[in-house]
Amino acid sequence: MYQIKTTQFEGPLSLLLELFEKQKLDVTKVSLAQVADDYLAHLEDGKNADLANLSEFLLIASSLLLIKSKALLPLFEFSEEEEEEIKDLEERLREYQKFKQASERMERIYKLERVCFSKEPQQKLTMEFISPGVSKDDLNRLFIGVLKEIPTKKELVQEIMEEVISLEEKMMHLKYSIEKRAQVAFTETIAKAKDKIEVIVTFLAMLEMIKQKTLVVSQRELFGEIIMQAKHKD
Amino acid sequence: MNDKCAKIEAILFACGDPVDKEKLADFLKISKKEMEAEIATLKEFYIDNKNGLQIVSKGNTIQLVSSSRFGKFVASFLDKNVNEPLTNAALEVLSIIAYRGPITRSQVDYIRGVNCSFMIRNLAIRGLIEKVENLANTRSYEYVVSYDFLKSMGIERIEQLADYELLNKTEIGQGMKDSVDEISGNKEGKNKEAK
Amino acid sequence: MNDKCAKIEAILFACGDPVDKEKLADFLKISKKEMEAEIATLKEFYIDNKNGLQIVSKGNTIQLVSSSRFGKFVASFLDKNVNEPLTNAALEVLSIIAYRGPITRSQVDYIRGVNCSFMIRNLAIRGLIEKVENLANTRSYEYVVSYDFLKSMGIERIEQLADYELLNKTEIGQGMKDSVDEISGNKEGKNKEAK
Repeated sequence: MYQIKTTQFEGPLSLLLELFEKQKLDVTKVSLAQVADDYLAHLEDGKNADLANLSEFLLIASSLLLIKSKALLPLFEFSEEEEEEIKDLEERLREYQKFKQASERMERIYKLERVCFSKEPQQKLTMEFISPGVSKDDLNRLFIGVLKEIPTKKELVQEIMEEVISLEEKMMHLKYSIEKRAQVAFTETIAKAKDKIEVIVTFLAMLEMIKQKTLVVSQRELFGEIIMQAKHKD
Repeated sequence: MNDKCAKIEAILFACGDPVDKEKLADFLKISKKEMEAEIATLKEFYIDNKNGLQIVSKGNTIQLVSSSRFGKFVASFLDKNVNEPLTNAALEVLSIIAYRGPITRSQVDYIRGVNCSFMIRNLAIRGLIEKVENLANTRSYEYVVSYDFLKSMGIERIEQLADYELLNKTEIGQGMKDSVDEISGNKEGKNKEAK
Repeated sequence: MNDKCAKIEAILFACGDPVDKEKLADFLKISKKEMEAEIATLKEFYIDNKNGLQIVSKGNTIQLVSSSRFGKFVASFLDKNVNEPLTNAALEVLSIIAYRGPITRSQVDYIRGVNCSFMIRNLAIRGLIEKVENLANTRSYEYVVSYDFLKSMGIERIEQLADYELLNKTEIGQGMKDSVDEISGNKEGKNKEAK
């Protein structure tokens, strides 16, 4: 099975693109539906749930889920906004693909080491002393300014890692809820969600628990409320 | 070689660093257009005579450098390590900045679908890209590739990259700005809560 | 220009300083006699083509320099451009070297997050900073501010800079490194914290 490298640099687009390339598919709406399963499988895999870029992975997962639902339900119509979202994903993938290919070409040239050198400064070039006209205080202010510009560890970590919502955590949460009460509606579990990403994680957690057979769901009508119940092993 | 070309050659040689074309034109008391013509003549001279030198240009500046034909040869004489390996991720970021620069960090992030701040910082420290002021928004920066990038690729100007025209154009239009805002908006929201 | 001449031109250009003829001949795998012939050819080439460059021989060395015909002309261009006021970025680099010197070039790059070799060179040309041997690594240099610069600010010793003790010791850059480590593999730590 394909493995995502769990470095911060491998994003959802590169994963999707690799899936396309593996199946020798062009980037189209139809083929997006074909790779959606593989993509989601990677996300549901617990190993990948704490990727640094989980939120980016999940945003794209939501578009893929949308496309998949269309493939499963022929009568389902996309809204204008949804159409836009899918079109956007296709465009981004094609765009990223172009740069990925360009970077491969670039690497080949880079490795040729056809390097141009500039002239080393002549040793004699040292000129007479020219005062820069800065005072002691100026210099102090300048250096303090430099220190302030250095990103702190906290800022950098926050920027890169963001707050990772782990799938595992969400599953624990769901398990707790359904054990306490006989039935829980999906909309209740996401009532306090901070953003779209958390909704998606909750949904993925639910899917995962269905797969693990620890939970069953029922839905009376299309787009109706999803009711979750614990599945007890007898 | 005509007198103007020889003067340009002498100045470029003595400076070593990139020289502003306009300053050079002013100093030589010629128009911008004439300046371009002289530069073209000098470039041709080097090619026709198979010299060991060439001219690299970027923005409003030009620099005299050794010919890329002798890259490995000169490197070995100087005992210098050149073109240290780059990871695929670094190469991707570099190619985005090369073809699309000047470009903001969030635009690079958007194209790659991941946060690229570390990569960008590393490339800047290695001197392959540089920060320039964002004309549209003075509080943020944009990135472009550097002279060192052009020299390490052995090209005379950025437009010589394969398919430059094609890749330089943005096809993703409106969707882009909105989603970038959405992503950064989310981040801010999270940061606030984390505090 | 023949290939050997072009190679000699490229090497002399990239070195800038005088180059030992014997070393060059060895490198090109040619005899001393052939070497002299090639040098003569290159000299002639510059004369015949009225280039802006020329070759100067001194003892066993040769050096590529700008043509003496343009001596004053080139000097006046350099004067005009070297005397330009320092950019704010260059002054920042100067403050880093003042408070943290002796410091290597790559440490300066790291603190500023961009490659600073160009600025460091510029500061050295103006006599504001000086190279000193790096005791830890003999292959690289460290930089300190010059005595002339200290005097221009009205002080005698580096310790007389405002808040010197504090600013010389403040831990910097370490945070960066830690976070790089954390992101490049130490994810377990993060998970533990989350639990």
